[in-house]
Amino acid sequence: MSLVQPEMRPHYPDYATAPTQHHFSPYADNGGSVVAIAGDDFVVIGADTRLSAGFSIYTRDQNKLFRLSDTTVLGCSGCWCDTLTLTRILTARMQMYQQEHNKVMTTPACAQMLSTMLYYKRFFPYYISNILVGLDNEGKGCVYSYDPIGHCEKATYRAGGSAGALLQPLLDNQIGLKNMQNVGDSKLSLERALAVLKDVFISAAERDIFTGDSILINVITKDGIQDYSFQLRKD
Amino acid sequence: MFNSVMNAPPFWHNGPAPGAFYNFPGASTTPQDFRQHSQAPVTTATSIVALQYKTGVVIAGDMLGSYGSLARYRNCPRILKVNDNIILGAGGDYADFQYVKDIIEQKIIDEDCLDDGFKLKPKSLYCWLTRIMYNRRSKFDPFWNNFVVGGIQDGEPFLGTVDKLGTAYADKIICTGYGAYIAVPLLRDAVEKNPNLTKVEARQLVEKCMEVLYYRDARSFPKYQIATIDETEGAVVEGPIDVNQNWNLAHMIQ
Amino acid sequence: MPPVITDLAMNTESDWMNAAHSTGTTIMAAEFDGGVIIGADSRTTTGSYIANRVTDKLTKVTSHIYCCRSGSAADTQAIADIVAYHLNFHGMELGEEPLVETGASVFRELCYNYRDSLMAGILVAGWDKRKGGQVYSIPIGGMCVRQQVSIGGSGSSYIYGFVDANYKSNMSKDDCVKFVTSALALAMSRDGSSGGVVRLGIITEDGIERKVVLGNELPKFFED
Amino acid sequence: MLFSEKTRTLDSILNADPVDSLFSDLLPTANNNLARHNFEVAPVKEATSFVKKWNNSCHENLKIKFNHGTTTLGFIYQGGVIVAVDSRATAGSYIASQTVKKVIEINPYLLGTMAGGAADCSFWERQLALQCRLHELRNKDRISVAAASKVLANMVYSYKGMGLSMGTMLAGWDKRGPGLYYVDNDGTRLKGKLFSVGSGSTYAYGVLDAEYDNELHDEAARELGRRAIYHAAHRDAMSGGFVSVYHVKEDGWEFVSRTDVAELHSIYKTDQFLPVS
Amino acid sequence: MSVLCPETPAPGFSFANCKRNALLESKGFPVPKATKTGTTIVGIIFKDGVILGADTRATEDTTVSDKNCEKIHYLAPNMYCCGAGTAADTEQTTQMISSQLELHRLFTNRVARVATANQMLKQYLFRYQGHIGAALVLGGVDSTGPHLYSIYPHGSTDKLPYTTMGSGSLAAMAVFESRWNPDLEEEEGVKLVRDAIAAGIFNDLGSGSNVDICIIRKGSVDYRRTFDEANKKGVRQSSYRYPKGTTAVLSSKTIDVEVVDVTVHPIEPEHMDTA
Amino acid sequence: MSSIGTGYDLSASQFSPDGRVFQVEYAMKAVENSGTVIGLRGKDGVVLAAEKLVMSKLHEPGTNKRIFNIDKHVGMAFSGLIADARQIVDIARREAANYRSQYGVSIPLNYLNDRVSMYMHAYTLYSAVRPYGCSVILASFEENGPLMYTIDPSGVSYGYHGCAIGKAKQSAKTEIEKLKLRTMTCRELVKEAAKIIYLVHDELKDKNFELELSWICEESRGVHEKVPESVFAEAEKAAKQAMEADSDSDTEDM
Repeated sequence: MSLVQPEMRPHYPDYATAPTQHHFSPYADNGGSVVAIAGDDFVVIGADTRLSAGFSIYTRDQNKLFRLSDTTVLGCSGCWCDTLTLTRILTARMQMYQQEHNKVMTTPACAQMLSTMLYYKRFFPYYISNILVGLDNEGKGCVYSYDPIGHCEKATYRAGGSAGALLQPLLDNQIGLKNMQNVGDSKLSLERALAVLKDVFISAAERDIFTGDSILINVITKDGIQDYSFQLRKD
Repeated sequence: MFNSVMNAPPFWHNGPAPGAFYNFPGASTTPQDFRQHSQAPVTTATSIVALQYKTGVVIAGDMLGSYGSLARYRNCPRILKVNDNIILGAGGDYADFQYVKDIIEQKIIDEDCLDDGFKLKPKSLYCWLTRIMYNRRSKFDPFWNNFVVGGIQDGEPFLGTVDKLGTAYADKIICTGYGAYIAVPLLRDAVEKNPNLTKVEARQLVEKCMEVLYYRDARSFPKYQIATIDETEGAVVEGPIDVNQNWNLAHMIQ
Repeated sequence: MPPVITDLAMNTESDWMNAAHSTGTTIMAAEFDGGVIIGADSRTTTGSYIANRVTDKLTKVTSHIYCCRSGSAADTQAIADIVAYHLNFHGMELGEEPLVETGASVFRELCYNYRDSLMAGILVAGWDKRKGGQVYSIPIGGMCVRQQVSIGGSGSSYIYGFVDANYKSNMSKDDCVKFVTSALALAMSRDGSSGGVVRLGIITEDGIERKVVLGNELPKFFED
Repeated sequence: MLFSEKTRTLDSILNADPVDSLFSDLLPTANNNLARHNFEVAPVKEATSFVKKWNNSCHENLKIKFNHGTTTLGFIYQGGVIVAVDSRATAGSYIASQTVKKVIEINPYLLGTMAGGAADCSFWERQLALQCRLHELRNKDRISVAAASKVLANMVYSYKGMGLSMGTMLAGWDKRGPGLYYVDNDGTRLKGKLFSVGSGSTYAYGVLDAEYDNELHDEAARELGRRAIYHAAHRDAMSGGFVSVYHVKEDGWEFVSRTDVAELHSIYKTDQFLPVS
Repeated sequence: MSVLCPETPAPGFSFANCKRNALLESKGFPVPKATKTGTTIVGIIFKDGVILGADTRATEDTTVSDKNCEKIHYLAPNMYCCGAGTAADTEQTTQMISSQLELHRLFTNRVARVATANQMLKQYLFRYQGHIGAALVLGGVDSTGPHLYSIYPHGSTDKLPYTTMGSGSLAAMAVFESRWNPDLEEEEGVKLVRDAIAAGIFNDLGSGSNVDICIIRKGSVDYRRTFDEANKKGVRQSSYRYPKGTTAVLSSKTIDVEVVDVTVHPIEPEHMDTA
Repeated sequence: MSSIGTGYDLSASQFSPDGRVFQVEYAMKAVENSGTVIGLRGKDGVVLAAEKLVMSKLHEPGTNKRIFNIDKHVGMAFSGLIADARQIVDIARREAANYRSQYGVSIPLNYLNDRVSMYMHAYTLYSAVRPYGCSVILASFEENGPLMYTIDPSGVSYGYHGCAIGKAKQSAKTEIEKLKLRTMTCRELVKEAAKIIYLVHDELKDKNFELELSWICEESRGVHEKVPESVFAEAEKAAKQAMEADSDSDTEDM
């Protein structure tokens, strides 16, 4: 049997007798990671600013945090064309809600709406890993994480996107204080949350090729949302 | 009598015929004719190289329409001046590009007819393009193109791009096709060394990229168009310009 | 039948990552009064990325027999090496220069016996005492036929008309050089997989004279 | 027909206008009796298997992974209905979460459990809660467990074959006393006294069948439910996290306990499987 | 197979599992695919020799496995070879050819020629029809002067004054095409190679970390491992050391050891064998 | 107008005994109530000028334009009911846009003129609808030189070198006939047009008016646009001076 089975033959586009079939895929993975950590009266969310496609970098400073209201921010990563569309519809729905009920949508309400909106695309999903953060009605920090078709889960910290699987265990240990004895349960301070957030992104940039360049951080407290930026390695 | 029995509706009359598509009571869009039309590009144009300099934007693209590997149409302009503050470059399927170009041109005529002093701005065209590309992508009948929109938006240079899925982003350096692999590294290196390039420097950089692309891209052509736009000189599309080539390397092969 | 590629996730540009190293190529050989002219473009591609823009596709087999390679770069390089080895050995056995016809048949032997695992289109050209200048074409599939003028590679389909219209037998050396250069230039401007410079070889009784026509000095034709 | 009219329709076919597709997502669904949803379906020939194709597409990072929940059980006994669940959700081989609430409180007298697609279960059971509330408003009477399970089965049935993944139990108390139904995405609906659903169900059944007795006291019944889920969590990779136990009595359900599997492990390990009762 | 002298496996590739793997694959078991690693490797010829360059990132699909791996392999005192593609293939292939070259040197009593290494590599790769995923940039200086080859997995080779390979090859080639000229001084050449590798590192996701450079002149080699540390790891703000007692002790057992007797014998340090 | 009031003038579908369709005539009457609009077709283009009567000082200047763009190369001026005219403008624009999308070139003016005439004429045949209360002047400048048509409410259209509609159309026509239109350039015609509008404007009845000028000629590169500021000011100044010279000496012939 010749060593080379027919279908293993190397592909010579110029001498291909059969027409090359372009299978159109509606999805693309543009990379990126999001990390969110909530405290009693604050929540921080950070996302890297690298937008990539395959092995090349589209842009090094793309903001992936979408400010839905003064107390709610959504971080998205995955298929960027879906993200643009979903966030556009979300902002429109928030505006309609505000015009209809004359009050800004609260974070929990927004979280539920996002869940149902994602589910309405159950049979043609948005390929996005969403993390929605904000202050709930009592001003406590909250983090909602989603799977692509809208399964929503409330938590105090979450990592999502291409380095999500890399970072979640790290957060479990450092923020969730899992598998550790006598560490006491001191209240998570904003400074600690910011420090951990930056540090985990440094590790992500080391090992995940889709995460790097820089991160944008939004800190949400009752007096509003502050932006911070932090450089990462560029390779 | 006999066939009337036969004509009685079968017990399972509105269920799906074997293999047929089940029409869902809930689904609003029961697609009637979805002929498998996720099309494929036929006559294609290659890279677009675009760069934002201190006061404006420069976009370049060669004049070739490749028919597979055949360099079939060698006078296909694909950079156009949309209006005084927008220039547009496109790569990918040339037929789709022409179709979208006609729609844009009619938009501009409609706008001129209104004559209300409002002119289409780069970001609006960029946003509109993103939406129509995404909509066609969602119907599995995409415009198989990358569009690069350059212009002056409220006095500031703007450069953005949209691909066939509706993935859109804005940046100081945008190249599509092989340009993303070959031109971008050169431009990023140059911009890092000198963040605010003058128009002349930007042009020279883009011309060097077109030369390197001609060396390395098998679907490129040594004649290209270059468009620049800034507040002082407005939108200007020049071309065809010839690539200056250097083949002395051929003598160095023992 | 090469597989139908499905670029499910990768866009068409990154074909250079998985396409094999191929000489897209336009190659040509023509007899003239006194010998043969061989010519080729200088572009090898992986997908539509030009891996080498100044390739030499005119490969020496013996001092008076050369071959023009098209198709898989790996296959044609390997075949040419093997044939060169054989013919040199054979030349020593004979004590004289091997015939062009012999060279062609050794090529055919390889190309035919391994036809289902090779992708090689080769023109063999040279001069020998018995028949003077000769050109043999050995396309994919491994057949062999002698021709006065022969063209090959993906760019050849664009210049059949030009060659049929302009080739005359027993042309002078200079006319034949001009003819081959023009043919190659036309093919290179139409075929995306051919380009770069034109490399020529004029094989006569006194061996080979090599020439290069640079990319920007190629004859110009209607460009619109 | 004027020249312009004819070509006008030609233009509208272009449908390049982005606004209308934007609106189709915007319009909140009209909520009449059977919830009308405008699901957007991929306009391809095999739309039903479209999502499946992307669940296991050959490109690792382009695989669309949904969260799946995994071990739940419910049984009726003299003291009412015990419902016990784990709390792990996995997306492919990655543990997406350990803290999923897999018991959905539909109303004070009705509980639903989640196994299979997390999003599918939570969405449809939220729709069920809405229908149950409408039922109460219309009929001035709480909905029976049988009727609630029928509503859920019908809703899901209209999407049969489109890839929904949902194995759910409805436990509650109505005029007929304690009720327990199993409903899944094929539209199967079974009334029964004892069910376990999810990839860890076999392990749970093992423990349940060994110890179940209609005459168990409350504490023993709760312990049985907890123990069954613990064993499933222990043996099945796709189960774990916390064991939550609910107890439905005549006056509605009561949340019993939520204990970490690791903790249970250290407890059960010491007493070497002493008989429960 | 006797226990005393276990049968030494035949050298080289074993195809024993091919049939079984084909069967498993037909049954739907996912085939463990050899990861396509990214890389940027380059080489140029300059006035008095050859300069090779490589990045130092090894990846498993989209996760970085080695942040500082060596991609410039020693072949012979006058010859080095950069490898891209499947890491195992480049490693083993270059080591095998390096030993063949040594045998060749002993046999012919001459400094090995670069063309020899090229011919050996190309014929070896051609024999395995591209299944050995090694894309190499071979550079060296021999009696006939500096030579630079690029070798593709299927066995084809190019001989050029400058060449690049790997997923970052286009970025690097763009730098070469825009700035290379013949007869570069060593210092300019090194800078050009460094910039080409940097273009790959910063623009191609498959390449990263540092720049390794190897300058081969007639009779001397200058292999500068980590010539330029292009990327440094971020400095973490808080320390992640765990205080004693953090990890739970599930169970503990102590085994006491009785000392039987004590003997001491000194060992002098061996001095280097410089014969 | 002998049969007025005998019931024959109630619907456009009825003829009066002496063979007239009163509704159409009444429509033409309506046209004459609004400001004068003239069109002058010269050697190298067409000039449109409108006397836009300003009903109240409270109006913002520039509202209710009387001259519109139909396409890049076609302009339209009207007199009569503004709302009716806007409907005609929209129809003309759609015709032009459809033509371009179908045939890829700009719509020839005679073709557009026929289409709009047919459209207006359709409204003079049925009792259910009333005729359009406006006359429109269509002007364009193409390869075969300048063209101008006027369409009445009856749907009848004529090609003109010079034409006038509206209030003082008769006196305007006499002025226009004095001009040697075939040899004059647009630059000259703009001044003449302004003069005529100022001349025919009746100071007493309609106190205030705004002059609106547009042209389509070589100088505007075949694009119908408002006359540039400088040219407009120059024309208005010349018109005003002509008025003073006229009122002082009173000797020149009217």
